Amino acid sequence: MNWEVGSGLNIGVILLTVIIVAAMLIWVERRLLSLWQERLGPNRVGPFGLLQVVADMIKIFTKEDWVPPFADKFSFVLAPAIIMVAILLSFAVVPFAPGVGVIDSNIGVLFVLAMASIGAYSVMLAGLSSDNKYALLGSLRAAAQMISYEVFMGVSLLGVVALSGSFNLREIVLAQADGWYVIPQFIGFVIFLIAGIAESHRLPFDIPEAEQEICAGYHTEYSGMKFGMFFVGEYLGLVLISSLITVLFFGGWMGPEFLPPIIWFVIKSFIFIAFFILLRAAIPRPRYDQLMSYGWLFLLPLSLLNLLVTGAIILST
Amino acid sequence: METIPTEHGLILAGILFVLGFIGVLTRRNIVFVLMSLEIMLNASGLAFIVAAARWGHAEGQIMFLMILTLAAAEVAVGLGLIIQMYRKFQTVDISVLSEMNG
Amino acid sequence: MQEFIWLLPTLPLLGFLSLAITGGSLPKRAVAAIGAGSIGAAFLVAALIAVEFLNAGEEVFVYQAWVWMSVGSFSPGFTFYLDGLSLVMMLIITGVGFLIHLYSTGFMFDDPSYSRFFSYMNLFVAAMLMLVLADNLVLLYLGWEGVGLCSYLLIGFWYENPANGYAARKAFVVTRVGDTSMAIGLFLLFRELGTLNIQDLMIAAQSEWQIGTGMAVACSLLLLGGAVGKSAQLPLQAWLPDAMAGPTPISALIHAATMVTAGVYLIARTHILFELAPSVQLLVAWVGLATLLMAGFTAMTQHDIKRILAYSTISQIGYMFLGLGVGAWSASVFHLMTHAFFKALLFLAAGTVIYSLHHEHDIFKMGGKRKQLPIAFASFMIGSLALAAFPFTSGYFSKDEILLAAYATGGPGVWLWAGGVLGAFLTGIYSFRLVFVVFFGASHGHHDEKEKTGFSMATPLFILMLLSLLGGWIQIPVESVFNHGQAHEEHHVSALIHGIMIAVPLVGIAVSYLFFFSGALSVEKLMSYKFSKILHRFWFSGWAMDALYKHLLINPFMWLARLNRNDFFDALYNSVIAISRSAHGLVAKTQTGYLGWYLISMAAGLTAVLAVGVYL
Amino acid sequence: MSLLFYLAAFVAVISTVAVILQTNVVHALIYLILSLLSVAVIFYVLGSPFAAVLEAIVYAGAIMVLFLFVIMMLNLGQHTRDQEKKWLSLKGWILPCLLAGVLLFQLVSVLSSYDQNMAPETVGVLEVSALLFGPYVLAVELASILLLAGLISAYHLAKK
Repeated sequence: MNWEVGSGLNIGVILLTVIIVAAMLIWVERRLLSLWQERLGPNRVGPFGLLQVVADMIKIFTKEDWVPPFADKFSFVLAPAIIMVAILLSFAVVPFAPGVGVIDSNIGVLFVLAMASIGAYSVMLAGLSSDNKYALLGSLRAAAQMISYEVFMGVSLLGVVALSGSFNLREIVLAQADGWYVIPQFIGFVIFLIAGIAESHRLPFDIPEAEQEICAGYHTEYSGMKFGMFFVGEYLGLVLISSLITVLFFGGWMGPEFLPPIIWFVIKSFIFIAFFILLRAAIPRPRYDQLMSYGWLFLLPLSLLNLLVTGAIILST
Repeated sequence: METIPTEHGLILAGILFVLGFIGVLTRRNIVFVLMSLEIMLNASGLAFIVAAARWGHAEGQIMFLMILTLAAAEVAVGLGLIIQMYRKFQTVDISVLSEMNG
Repeated sequence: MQEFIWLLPTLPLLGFLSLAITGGSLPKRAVAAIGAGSIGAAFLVAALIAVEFLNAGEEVFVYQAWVWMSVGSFSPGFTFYLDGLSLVMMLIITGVGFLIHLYSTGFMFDDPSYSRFFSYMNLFVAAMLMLVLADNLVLLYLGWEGVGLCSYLLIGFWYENPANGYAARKAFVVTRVGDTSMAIGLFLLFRELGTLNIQDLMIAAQSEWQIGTGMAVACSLLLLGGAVGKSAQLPLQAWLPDAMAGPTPISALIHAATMVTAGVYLIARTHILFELAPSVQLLVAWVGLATLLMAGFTAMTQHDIKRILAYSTISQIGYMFLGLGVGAWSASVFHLMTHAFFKALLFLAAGTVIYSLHHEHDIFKMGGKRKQLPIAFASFMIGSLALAAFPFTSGYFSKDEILLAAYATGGPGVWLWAGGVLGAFLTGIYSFRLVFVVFFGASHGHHDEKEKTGFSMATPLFILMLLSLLGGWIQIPVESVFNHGQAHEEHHVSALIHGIMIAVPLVGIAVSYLFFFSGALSVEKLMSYKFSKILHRFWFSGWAMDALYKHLLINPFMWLARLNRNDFFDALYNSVIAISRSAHGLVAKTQTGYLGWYLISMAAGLTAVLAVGVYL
Repeated sequence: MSLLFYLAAFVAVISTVAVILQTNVVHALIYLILSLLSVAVIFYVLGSPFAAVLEAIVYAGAIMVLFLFVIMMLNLGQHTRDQEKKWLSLKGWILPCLLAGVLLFQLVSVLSSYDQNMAPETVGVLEVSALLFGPYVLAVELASILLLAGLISAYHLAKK
């Protein structure tokens, strides 16, 4: 329990920044997609269409907050809150730069995993409370997908933990002073990347909300601000995964001296965000069963093997 | 940092245990019964953690891990049984399972 | 070579084990090779041992394989004792046994349970060898029971037929009566004399007991009970005729080489004990006489070829007992040997007849077969001559010796002699009745196949024919066992007695000739008298022994069993059951099947236990 | 810190009570998750961060998800809620509450005689793991066998 980094200012600034960045990502994604798809994208509101996000926000905030009469109101309202809370809490342990971060926790990695598993309830409750078959199907898919990929995610991280000897994310970053873990833990990195996409059900693993099959999946019945929370939550997840990859595999804030550490962190994270958006533009969606068998039959053995080899090497040296 | 009396932790565990106990006894829905069982198991785990905190040892946490494992296995089997029961009787009422009387 | 004596029981036992373990998966040739080969090898070993034994001047040889068990002073071993008597016995068992095995390889070839048959046969021979080679009575008893078990297995060999199973059970149960008596005798001997080693026992008995003491009488009576059971003497003879249910080679084995001779062997082996109890010895003689006459009369009336032979066996064993009873030990053993030869020959020949005639047993449905079955005819001719003690055949010498010994004892011996001579007359009648009816007279013609005898079946017959004719000239080396240094006494009797003994069987044969060959005398005419009819029925049923047993033993037992069905003790136990049932019913009422009820009960119990733990 | 403890304890008790009083299975489950998470907080306060995180990951995050899964498959509609209301009659509560009261009284009377404070130091992952894979490695093996057995039997039971 180390409170020296955390202060009221830190907490507030980080919370706000993260949310704003996530919101801005909506614009970034649309612009980048249109760039790769050779079209224009939103460019009417404000310079380069930057104010499009503001316009969307105004629209979402002012829409009617409607709960379908057949829905289970308690869980229906709770569901979007859970994902926001879980992901925002995850950011608490992320060390953005020296002195920038909420908690310097000894169990940072585990905390992130715990929050990820709590996040699964969001989609499940959303689908269950909507009392809609598409929503139920979507939430079943989402739950299975998220629980499964949590496993590989956790196992793939253990290689990094074993190398650095700590669950503390800050210490993991410091341990990479001699070299990024992406090199010794490349397999772990790849698995974490894939599992991260699946965990935040981004494209191409957006099977729980596959429009062509099951409408919008678990948030079919949602509208207004509650839908906005799911929507922003997805981008929050994107940011979280990118920053975690940066922290765990790419040396976090560390970089040459000519730029401040926080900038290095932002640059590295943004590269991965862009990569995820590129994935959305480039790769088609797999089938649900393909996704599951790919995870259990390929990723799990691979990640276990990775952990085994890593452990053997650490013990032998 | 102020400390917490051990008995408070243990009494909390006791209260949770008794609450789970009441749940097991009163509910007729088998899902609730299973959930109450989980509460009781968790309460016993809490007692172990309290003991671990009292002595500052790791053994209590290890025992909690064992309870966790047990709970996971128990829930897997129990839920499988619930599904079977639902398939067979189309209800979750435990009192339909009264065929094994002497 | 003598130290290889342990091979004798081991070789057949190995044959049995290998056949039993492979369980019929071997090809028939291999089964035959193992089954007959193991006995053949044992015979070879026995012959080599015999040569050495005789060359060494008939010295007793003892070989201890290992100590079986050791309880206090009681430590019977797997110890083999070789003297003249056991030598003769083991040669008979392995020699005749081998010939029967050889015969069986051909005779049983079409049987689906070929391997099982030979495994039983090998075990039989192994047990019998164990019996005769044993140096203590415990090991002897092991072989004794092994023989009983094998007889059960072999008599019930075709177990699909319930009648065979019945015959097997009957043989087992009846001999069990004798075995029990013998076991009690063993206990008594051990208690009185403290050892069961046969030689020590004999010496101890001689030194401790006066002639005619009660204990000697009791022990020898109990042993006699065992011998009577195994050797099918009165009153335990009932099982042997029924034992014909098994395949014919088994009958040959049981009658000639093993099993029934065990009783004779036992008495001969423990003859000192019997000499200490002259009254029992005399009883042995009278039992033998009664049996031989009973069996002789019965044999005259039977139709079944194998039953005739079975009764003739009983009758001949009766002669042996007669010999034993009058103290002609060596003569009895001699008769045992010659009987083994000709009875094996007769049974094997009967097997050939039956085999050729599609399992026809009734002699009156045969007739005129001497052309068709020449080997069987020759065998029967020679075998019956020996059986009827035709001069200078093997049976003549042995039977002559027994009767002379009986005559020489004086007193009741004359009566014994007279009865024996009457038995010889009967033997002549029934043995040649068989020959005349089966091989002469009108052919009934519906069995006209050729004789089915291959090499394996014909060879034993020829060898046994030779032995039956010339076996009387063999000198058996048993004098040293029985005479204890006394010179062999020659029986000097008048020429008249000799003449009678030679003439009587011939008269019997002649009577048989008149009745069944020339037709000068007619059976039908004889049967027209009411008295002879009744007599015939009586004799045919084996002197009504089975009915006697039924009324004397089985019915009272059944009555007692019925009486016991609802007795006081059952009521006691039933009440215990009833009480526990009702208690169970009470407890079962608490089992409603409702989970909630169980949970509440559990919780209440838990709380109560905790309360006890907390406040007490 | 002790304030956090009592707060979490309060939440845990209230939400557990809510679990056993609820008629809607899903709501009960949410309360149960809340209860478990507050227990996790208590673990953290009591210096067992590893147990706390595992409570959140395994108990709240995996086991309860299984429950939710099964509830989804059972398809319990409005009529089950009405049925629950009917089942939860006052009469059914008297005996269990009486028993539970006795039990609680016993527990409290035993436990309150024990007055010692808990040690404030934290026992971290490293210490637990070193002990777990040292002297308690057999327990790990047993646990894995237990899980395997659970896996197989669950697979067998849930098969059609």
